[in-house]
Amino acid sequence: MSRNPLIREVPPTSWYFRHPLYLRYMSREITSIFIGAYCVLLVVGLQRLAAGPAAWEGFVTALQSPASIVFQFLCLVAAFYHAATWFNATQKAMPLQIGEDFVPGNVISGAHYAAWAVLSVVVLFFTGVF
Amino acid sequence: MKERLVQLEVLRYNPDTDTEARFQRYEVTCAEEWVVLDALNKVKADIDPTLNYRWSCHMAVCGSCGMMINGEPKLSCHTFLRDYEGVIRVEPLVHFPVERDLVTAPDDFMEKLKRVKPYIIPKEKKPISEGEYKQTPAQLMKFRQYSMCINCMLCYAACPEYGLTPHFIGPAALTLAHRYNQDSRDGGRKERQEVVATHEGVWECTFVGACSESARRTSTPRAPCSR
Amino acid sequence: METISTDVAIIGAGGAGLRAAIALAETDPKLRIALISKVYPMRSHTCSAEGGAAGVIKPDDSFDLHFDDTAGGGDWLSDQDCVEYFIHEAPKELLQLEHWGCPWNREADGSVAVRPFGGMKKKRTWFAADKSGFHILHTLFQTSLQFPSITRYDEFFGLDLLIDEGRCQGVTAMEMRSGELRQFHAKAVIIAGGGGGRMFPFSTNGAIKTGDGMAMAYRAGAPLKDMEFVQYHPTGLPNTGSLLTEACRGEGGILVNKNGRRYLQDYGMGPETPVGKPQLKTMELGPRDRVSQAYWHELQKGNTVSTQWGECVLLDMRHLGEKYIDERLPLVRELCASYLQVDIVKDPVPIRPVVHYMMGGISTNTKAATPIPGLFAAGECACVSLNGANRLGSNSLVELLVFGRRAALSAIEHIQGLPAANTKALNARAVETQKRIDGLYARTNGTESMSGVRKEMMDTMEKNAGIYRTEEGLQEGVKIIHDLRQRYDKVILTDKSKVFNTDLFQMLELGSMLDCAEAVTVGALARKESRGAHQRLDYAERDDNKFLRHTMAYFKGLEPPRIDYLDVVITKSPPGVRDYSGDHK
Amino acid sequence: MAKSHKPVVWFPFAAGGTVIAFCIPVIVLLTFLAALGNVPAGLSYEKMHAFAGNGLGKLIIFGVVALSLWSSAHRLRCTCYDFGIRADTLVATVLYIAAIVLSIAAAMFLLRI
Repeated sequence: MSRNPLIREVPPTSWYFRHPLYLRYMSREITSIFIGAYCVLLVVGLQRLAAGPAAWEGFVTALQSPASIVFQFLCLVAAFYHAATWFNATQKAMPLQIGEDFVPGNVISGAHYAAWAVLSVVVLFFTGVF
Repeated sequence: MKERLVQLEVLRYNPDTDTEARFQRYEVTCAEEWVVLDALNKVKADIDPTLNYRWSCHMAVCGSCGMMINGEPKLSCHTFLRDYEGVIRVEPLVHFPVERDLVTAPDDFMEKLKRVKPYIIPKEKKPISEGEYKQTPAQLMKFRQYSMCINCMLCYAACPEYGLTPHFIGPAALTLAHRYNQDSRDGGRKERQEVVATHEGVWECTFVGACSESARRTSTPRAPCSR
Repeated sequence: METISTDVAIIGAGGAGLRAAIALAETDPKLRIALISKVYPMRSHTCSAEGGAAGVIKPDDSFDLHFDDTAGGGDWLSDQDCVEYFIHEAPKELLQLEHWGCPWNREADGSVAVRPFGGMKKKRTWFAADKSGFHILHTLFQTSLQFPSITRYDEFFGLDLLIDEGRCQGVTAMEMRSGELRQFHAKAVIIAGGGGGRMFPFSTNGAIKTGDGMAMAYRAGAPLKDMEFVQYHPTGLPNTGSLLTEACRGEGGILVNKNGRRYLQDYGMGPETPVGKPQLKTMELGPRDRVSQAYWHELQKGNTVSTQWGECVLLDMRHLGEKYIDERLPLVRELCASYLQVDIVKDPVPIRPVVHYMMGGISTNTKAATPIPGLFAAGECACVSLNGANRLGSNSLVELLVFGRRAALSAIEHIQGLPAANTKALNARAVETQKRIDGLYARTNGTESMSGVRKEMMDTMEKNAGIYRTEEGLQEGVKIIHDLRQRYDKVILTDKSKVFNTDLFQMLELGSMLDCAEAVTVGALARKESRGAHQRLDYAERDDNKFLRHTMAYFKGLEPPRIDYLDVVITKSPPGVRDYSGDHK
Repeated sequence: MAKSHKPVVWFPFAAGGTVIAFCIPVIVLLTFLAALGNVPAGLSYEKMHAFAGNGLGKLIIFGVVALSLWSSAHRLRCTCYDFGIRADTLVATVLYIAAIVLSIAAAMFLLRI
């Protein structure tokens, strides 16, 4: 029997170098590390808030350490990157059909971006940033 | 017609004689407007009859000639030389066992297509004599784009999840299940869901999006959605 | 050699083969069905059909009109009992496909939509955009997956029929991925192997269309019928030969020469109709043979456009508008854009006629039965004599459904109460096939290159058996093809490996094509008249006295085939004048 | 074929992904401003306490925190797998339990406010 197919293994720890698209995907996945860590920080913040005004003030002061500033900055980048990739993906995950025609993908993403901007501005307004 | 000397670097593997794959370089004069398949055909006719690959329609509809071209899954009959410079590297589709040269074994793919029950499971049976099921153009559009898949398997080669998790049912089969689920004549969604929603099914998709990139020409496989 | 026992073996898993398999499985779930194909079913060439499938469904249409269009379109070489059966079955089969999920285009009210097509008096072509064949094939393939009694043998290359006691009782095939032979013992065999357009250099046909099924039956003693009738499709891409569907014209595209004249009016298809308002059965909606022949005359007159791909005429669809084109002809737009870099919305496309379809094939009767008991055939490889001397566009997708199913029903009838097979005798036949293949591997005295012989065959077919033929040219063609068949025995097999040896498959395919090509040329030389797709410059008229008959070619080994004739069945439509002058008379 | 438990995981994941996309950037922006020393007025103890003291406020905070935790846990799991860590069951167990524990903690803190 001459059949003897060749199995070309996928390298499990370095496959994402094979294609720029995969690298983009992995960079999106990596944002979850920062978002996850930031969520933990949020829970800690809640604990401080529950513990009283002094604890909360201490928490806010602690945020201003250099390490925290770097961390916050990275989280900010990760959060924006995640939001952008998420909105761009939605048009493919949930195509919207009206009558015979499909709503163009960029209209769907555009609507998401617009809603996102409005929500963000509202939050910033109510928190007194402007 | 403008001509050009094209260099192809083709992955060769013959199970009768080789223990591993190797690359072979061919130089062949091609017309500028040709596709990579034309170049391969010229190699086979004039230089090396032992080079093996599949092809048929030469119009990107039969799905036979999927290959990795410079690392991207492509239909070689629809990959134009004019878009390439330098050496063009041609390999068999990744994520499939290689039978020989550029010929892969699609057994797993075929089995997965079958598993999603890709046929109408009628809501209500009606005899032919009663004519057609009415279906408005809007109802048709709901699934038509998912019925365009030519089963060329490029999306499986593009999907890293399929490469890492071979039991993943994959983009084309999911798309096919979706195609029938969305058909107004069909009532088989529940039966299909049993397959699609298993371990191997839709939940393995991590939304890399490479499948859609690979298949822009035909159907658009899609990552799962809640519907 | 491994033996696989089955009830019915089907060779070819395109439209006809799949339809037959489903019909067998539905009619008798206990039957074991072996579906053997040299490609995976989705790769079959049915997928390249674009325009659609004809069946009477709308209230303004009638069976009589479909009958008249088909019989007249075929220049009265169609067997009319066959046409009668076909037109009545056609709508049923198309509805059956609708029930199986085929995404036919729809009217606003949800009923199926129909479009106009060449040579048809009414709009009766069902369509799924311009990928009708693709959708039919995939619908059939996917539907077939629900039947456990269908066992597929994908990528098995059919080799020889097993004939014993005058009955066909199986087939040998090579498992392509191992290079090993299998013998299938079957009570009945259905051949659905498609046509052999690849014997011509410039063809819409996929690489797999090499007439293997035809040649297999022919070598086993079944006659090939009407092989000289080879259809040129008027509108092919001048470089790749890819098909631009007749629907381009059905939807309103026009053909013009280099002077901008709609030249079809000069060849009995006028007077001119308004641009963008196609009228059925005239001008651009004339039949394929006439429209292709008009190109040839324009070429002689020097009215064609010189392009880098040779002499062309122009197909102009600009007036249809972008939206309509994207809705009805998206594939055509894409093909022109990528392979020619022409946007049909903005520019006319250069096109020329290209070999498309073989009206001839394995001789079958209305029951899809060949003269060999137990052997049935359907689809392009068969000549049931529906298409006569010229097939009308959109009849063939229906033909493979109607006669695919018919072949299945006939096979079931045939296998009732059959005596047990003489396994020993069948084995002996299979061993002969093995020897033939071993001989190819062992050949050391090869002197001929395969691509060389193939090229000579193709060039000869184009030059000597093309749109217009002459006595002299055909004599030369017959001689060269005959010569090539002798030389074929000296072709070198370079690749001696077992696994997926496409060098070997191409060699076998070349053999099939040469056998079929000889039947085409010899048949054409003998038919001293002009009818439909067979046009002789030296016998320009149709001759119903001598040639209202089917050509029957019988295989004679390395000698040219023996030619015989069979009367055409005429029931209600005597031969008349083919009139494509519309309502203008 | 075993039914996958993934749908249970996946739907909160999808919802969480959307919540993260819409809400987290602006929240991070607020704490980033605070980190830079420009503490927004809304982050004062009084304002925060008032917001979290309100029933609707509690619900919003809990929704955002819990869904984001869950979604991050699921994505981290996939990320681990994609980086070649094949002990998927262990990774999943640890991450999902962490997300659940933190969500419960968040709920308890909120109830104390």
